[in-house]
Amino acid sequence: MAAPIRRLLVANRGEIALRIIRACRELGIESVAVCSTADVRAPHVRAADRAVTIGPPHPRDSYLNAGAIIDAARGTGAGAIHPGYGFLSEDPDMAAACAGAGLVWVGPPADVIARLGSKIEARRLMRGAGVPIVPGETPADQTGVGLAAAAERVGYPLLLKASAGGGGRGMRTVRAPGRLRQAISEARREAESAFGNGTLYVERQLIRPRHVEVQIMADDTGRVVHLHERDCSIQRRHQKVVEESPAPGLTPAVRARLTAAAVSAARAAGYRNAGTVEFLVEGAGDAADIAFLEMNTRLQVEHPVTELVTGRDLVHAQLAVAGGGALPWSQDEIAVRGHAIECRVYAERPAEGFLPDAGTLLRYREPAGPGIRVDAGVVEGGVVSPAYDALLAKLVVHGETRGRALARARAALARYVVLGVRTNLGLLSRILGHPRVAAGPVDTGFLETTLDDLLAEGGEDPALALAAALAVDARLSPRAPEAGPSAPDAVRDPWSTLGGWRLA
Amino acid sequence: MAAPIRRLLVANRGEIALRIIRACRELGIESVAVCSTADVRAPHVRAADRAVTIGPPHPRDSYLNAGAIIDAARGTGAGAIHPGYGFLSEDPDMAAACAGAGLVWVGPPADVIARLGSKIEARRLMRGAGVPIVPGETPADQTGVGLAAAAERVGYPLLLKASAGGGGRGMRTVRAPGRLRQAISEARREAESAFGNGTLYVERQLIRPRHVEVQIMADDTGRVVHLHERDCSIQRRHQKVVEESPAPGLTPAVRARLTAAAVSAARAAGYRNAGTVEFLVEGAGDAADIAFLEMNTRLQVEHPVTELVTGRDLVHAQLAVAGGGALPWSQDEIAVRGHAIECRVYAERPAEGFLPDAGTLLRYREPAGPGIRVDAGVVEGGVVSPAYDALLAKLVVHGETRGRALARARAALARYVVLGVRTNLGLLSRILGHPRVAAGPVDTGFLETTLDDLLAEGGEDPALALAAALAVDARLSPRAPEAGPSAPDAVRDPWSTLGGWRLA
Amino acid sequence: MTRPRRPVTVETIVRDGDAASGRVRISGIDEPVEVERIDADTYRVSLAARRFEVVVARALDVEWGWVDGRAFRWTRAAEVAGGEREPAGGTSAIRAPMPAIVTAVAVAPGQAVAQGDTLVVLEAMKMELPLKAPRHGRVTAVRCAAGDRVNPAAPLIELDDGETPQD
Amino acid sequence: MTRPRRPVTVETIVRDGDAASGRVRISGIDEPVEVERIDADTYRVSLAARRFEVVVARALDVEWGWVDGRAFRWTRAAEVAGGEREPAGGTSAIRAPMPAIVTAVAVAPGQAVAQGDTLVVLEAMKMELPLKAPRHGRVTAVRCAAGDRVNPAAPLIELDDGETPQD
Repeated sequence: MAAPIRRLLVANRGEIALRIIRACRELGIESVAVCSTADVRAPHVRAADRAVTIGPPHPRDSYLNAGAIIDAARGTGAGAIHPGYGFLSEDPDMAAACAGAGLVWVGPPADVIARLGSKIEARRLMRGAGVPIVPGETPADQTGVGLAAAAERVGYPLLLKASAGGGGRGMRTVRAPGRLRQAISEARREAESAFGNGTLYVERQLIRPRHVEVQIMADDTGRVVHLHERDCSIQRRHQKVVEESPAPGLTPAVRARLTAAAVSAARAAGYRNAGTVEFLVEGAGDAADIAFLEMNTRLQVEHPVTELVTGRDLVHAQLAVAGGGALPWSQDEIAVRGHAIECRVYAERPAEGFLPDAGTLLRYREPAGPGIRVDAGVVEGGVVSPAYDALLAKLVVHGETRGRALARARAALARYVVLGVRTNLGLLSRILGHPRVAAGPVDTGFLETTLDDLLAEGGEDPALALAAALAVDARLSPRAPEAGPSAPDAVRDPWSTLGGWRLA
Repeated sequence: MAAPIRRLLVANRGEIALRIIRACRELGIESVAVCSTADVRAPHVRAADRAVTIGPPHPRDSYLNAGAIIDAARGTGAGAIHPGYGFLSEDPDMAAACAGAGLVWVGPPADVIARLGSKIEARRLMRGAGVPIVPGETPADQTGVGLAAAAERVGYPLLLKASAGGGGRGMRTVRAPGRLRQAISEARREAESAFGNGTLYVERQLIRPRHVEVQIMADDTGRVVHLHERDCSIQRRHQKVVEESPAPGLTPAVRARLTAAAVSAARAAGYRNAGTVEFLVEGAGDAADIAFLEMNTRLQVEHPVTELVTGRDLVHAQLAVAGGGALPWSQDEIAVRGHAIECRVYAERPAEGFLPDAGTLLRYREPAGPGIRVDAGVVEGGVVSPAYDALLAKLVVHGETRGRALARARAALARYVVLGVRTNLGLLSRILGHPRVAAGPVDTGFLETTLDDLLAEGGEDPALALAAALAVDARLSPRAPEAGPSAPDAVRDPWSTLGGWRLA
Repeated sequence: MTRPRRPVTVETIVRDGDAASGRVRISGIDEPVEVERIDADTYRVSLAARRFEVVVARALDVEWGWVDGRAFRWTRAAEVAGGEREPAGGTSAIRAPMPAIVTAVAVAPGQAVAQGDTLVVLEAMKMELPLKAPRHGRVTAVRCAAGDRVNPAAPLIELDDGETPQD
Repeated sequence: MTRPRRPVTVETIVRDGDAASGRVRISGIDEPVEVERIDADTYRVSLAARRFEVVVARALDVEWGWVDGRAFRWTRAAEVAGGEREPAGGTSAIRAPMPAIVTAVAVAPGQAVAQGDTLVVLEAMKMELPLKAPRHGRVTAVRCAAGDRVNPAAPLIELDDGETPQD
């Protein structure tokens, strides 16, 4: 039986490491940070009770170096490891190595991670548990006739996929029966050449689906509760940008089906600790279809929106459960109140293909006040390294209604000062101000299809750029009029004074 | 009938002005700040859409200058005035002047402010409404015999008070019947000399009472809801220092009596907008006595703890109701979840009799993260003026339980960096760490009686002072060893290096 | 409040120490501009009826200005200034400082220009941006036309060196 | 982690640029000290097995150090340094730098002392604080005794000027 955690090693960096370290401080648990040589002065290292440098900057040599991390835990007497998200958090070998070293892993057991990490295994498991999955089949009859019959059963539009592989190779979208034959021959050829196996799988393509996920939490006795859903449909290339809870526009019946399916999924998987069951939702009203997508066997980046609407602390609960404790809440103690929205603040250049940006944070000032929470991994004066994820912070707001939360988030974004690296703060504000977002649910294609408009909107108010130029110009100029003979009464304009400088 | 507010003048400064201005931004209401000449670059002025300088630094010439404020509202086309707390917020003449100028006053009508502002009127009103008040009477028979009979009815210990006056003159505490006679003659002599009237009033002295108050909200139709209670027993000379909600250790029956009494009080007063009914609570269990103390006819400093546990935004609601809107919630939509604690961060010197401190905020960094809200009126680099209230900010935390909230508040206080003015941050942390506070409810005498111990505790960990001295010493010292011939291998100690400096 | 959506032209700015004032043409209307330093890295800019708080920061080769949740960034771009760093006696190119649309070309090849003469007017970020002659000289080539979409650093006008005798 | 509650005596500190290292005596045990600059106003101080982050700030006459939610403040106090600013040739008082208890008096009236000699040992904030002679000289008066509670700036020892011949 696990014992309460007394000293915890946090095998991560950035905002999530800080968030976990602060939870430790609140719970009276000693914290041990690990860091690469690039991070010896990083905020998470400064916040922890102790810190161990585990390797060079490249993640494979440090934050992905399971051996070094386990050695650090042993060397500091830590009895448990919290992996955060990313890095080794979904690596079953890491979880197994921890168990082997007698360390508590704050997450599900290695075999559960492995089972849910395999999409085929996970699908099989969910089907067995009666959880709806995206309709599809691998027909025994792989002739054109057999595949056409399967296609009729699955329905159009559909995806033809190589059964043996992934990564988009051997995959074709088929919108209507007339296109099937051609697609079969192309997909089979690609599948054979890529995987040496031409077997094809027929899967329905969902129409403008929404990404809705359910937070679950389970303890060692197998008790499972859900903490309601999050809508994460505002994505760019499968990277979530804005998340919210509750999901707008879901009917109570659909919400009930989602949460029940998530709890069934967790039970079927023998799940422990915090996890997220991701679904696609297609259609509207009570008739909306839900389909299992995958299960994430760790804390999610977007867990704060769930914390704000439920009033529950997921990291506190993770540490309690990992230490052998019972779930701190029964299902009927977990209610949603108001609305929460998270904006991921990235160091990136949205107008230049979202290239990550790096540099020193010359100015960094977070908004604060009613209904505003900022989980940050950076401080003013700190360096944003190109070696790691470009997530600087998460701005999370709570409001009595979705409309109030949107307005609060936009007001907070407008007060968020970041200079020294380029960010997506302006884009986030424009996303939240988009009429379709204001109106309610959007599908996972929303951001890709509106991105050009949103980026073009960036220059809508020239007074902003002009005001900035005037201030920068004032600073670049001599501080006293007598410093330059032509300064008073000179005809100047900020653009020509900034002539040696280029807005970029 | 009032119309929705479109442009609001905020007749205040500091954190509450900022909090109201931000609410305006969220609600699409234009904001107008007013300021004294000392505040032209203050954060509230910088945050508002527009600002009007209304007079010299002394409050009586600016923030208490009703005429200048009403002129500013007219001059900027503001249709409403929010007074915040303090300054003119409980001045019935100001509320009446607003109404006379056709401006909406975000608060109750002038006659309600006036009625509740008079303690005698308020007592009479509450007695009529069946709200318990502190037992007491002014016997018609003012002889020793008559007063003794009244004393028996009221109960010991009691206070003899001059009926005609206040301010402690003509007041005597009487612990037992044997002391009454002497006290009567002393009190009567003082009352006659101070007020020309020797009539005495007999009031029961509560034993170690707690200060518990109930937040209420009423709309123009006379609907009244309560938002549960706050415990504000941690006070120093009647100034609240730490507040929390819910009040620890109250039984459901006592809580129900408090909230019912508060709603009755508001109804009896014909109350409108946000208000607070303050009570003293004496004794424990269901038998605890509650007694009306006073009603505050404005937003309270400590309103955020109510917002955190109820998930409701009181300023949003104030503006809606003042604009003629209905209460945004029904009583059964207002529930308490978790526990919230507010710490008032003052620029003051606790060890020197709580002298207010002033100066430039050389460093000012707020804690942030899960469950932490900071409502501040200052920014790094700003000046804390001796002309105004020494409240810098309010640190408000939410936790799933009271214990978690206490731990979270202490962890946040330990990350709160303020340099340039002295503050009570260390004292706040020691208050929250006191075993009696951790154990549950304390009475209003707690802080006064433990203050010496709490202040002495300040030096308990000499390593902190030593660490600070070593760092300051490192900065004072030449930056390179070659700068001074004797630097390497010199025998030094930080106290002697700081010999020209004095820890103070 | 006016929310200008049409080109802005800056007219005159008079600087007085840390403060500055002047006029700006917004939507065809002259409006006053005032710039006031609030603290080490903050300025208040009053522009027409609007007030902005601008936070500035400086790195080696970059100037930053933040306003209302939007960050703007200027990089040192020697070539933009009109070839001041190119060898004297040659020709130098006046280049586009940012992606922009050419709204007007004010000069023709062979034309003599004085320092400060407007050569080309660009529109970028919905603001009008006149590119001026960095020195006296003669236009040797015009490499753009009204309506062109131009990229940063694209040469727009070539100017011979002002020191060369105009033979 | 050791949480020392008994007097602390600083022993040696060797400075190397922005960093420093040395030893400190806590509860009778020598412990290493390291001071490392993290950024413009932040230092990491390692003291025995504990690590502290200290934020420093400076005003005209005040040095501030913040650690773990606690702010410490040092003011320039000419009189504390032993009268360095008093006219040469007179006597100067060694004063208490803070409210403290005198734990030992190491000198007697008439005694000659060398610069750096400990004159009085104070205990304040549970730390031991030796007051040392700012220069050579002779003790002209002892104005305190072990066990005394003294207030800031209280004169403890008077010292004649080191320049005066010791006749």
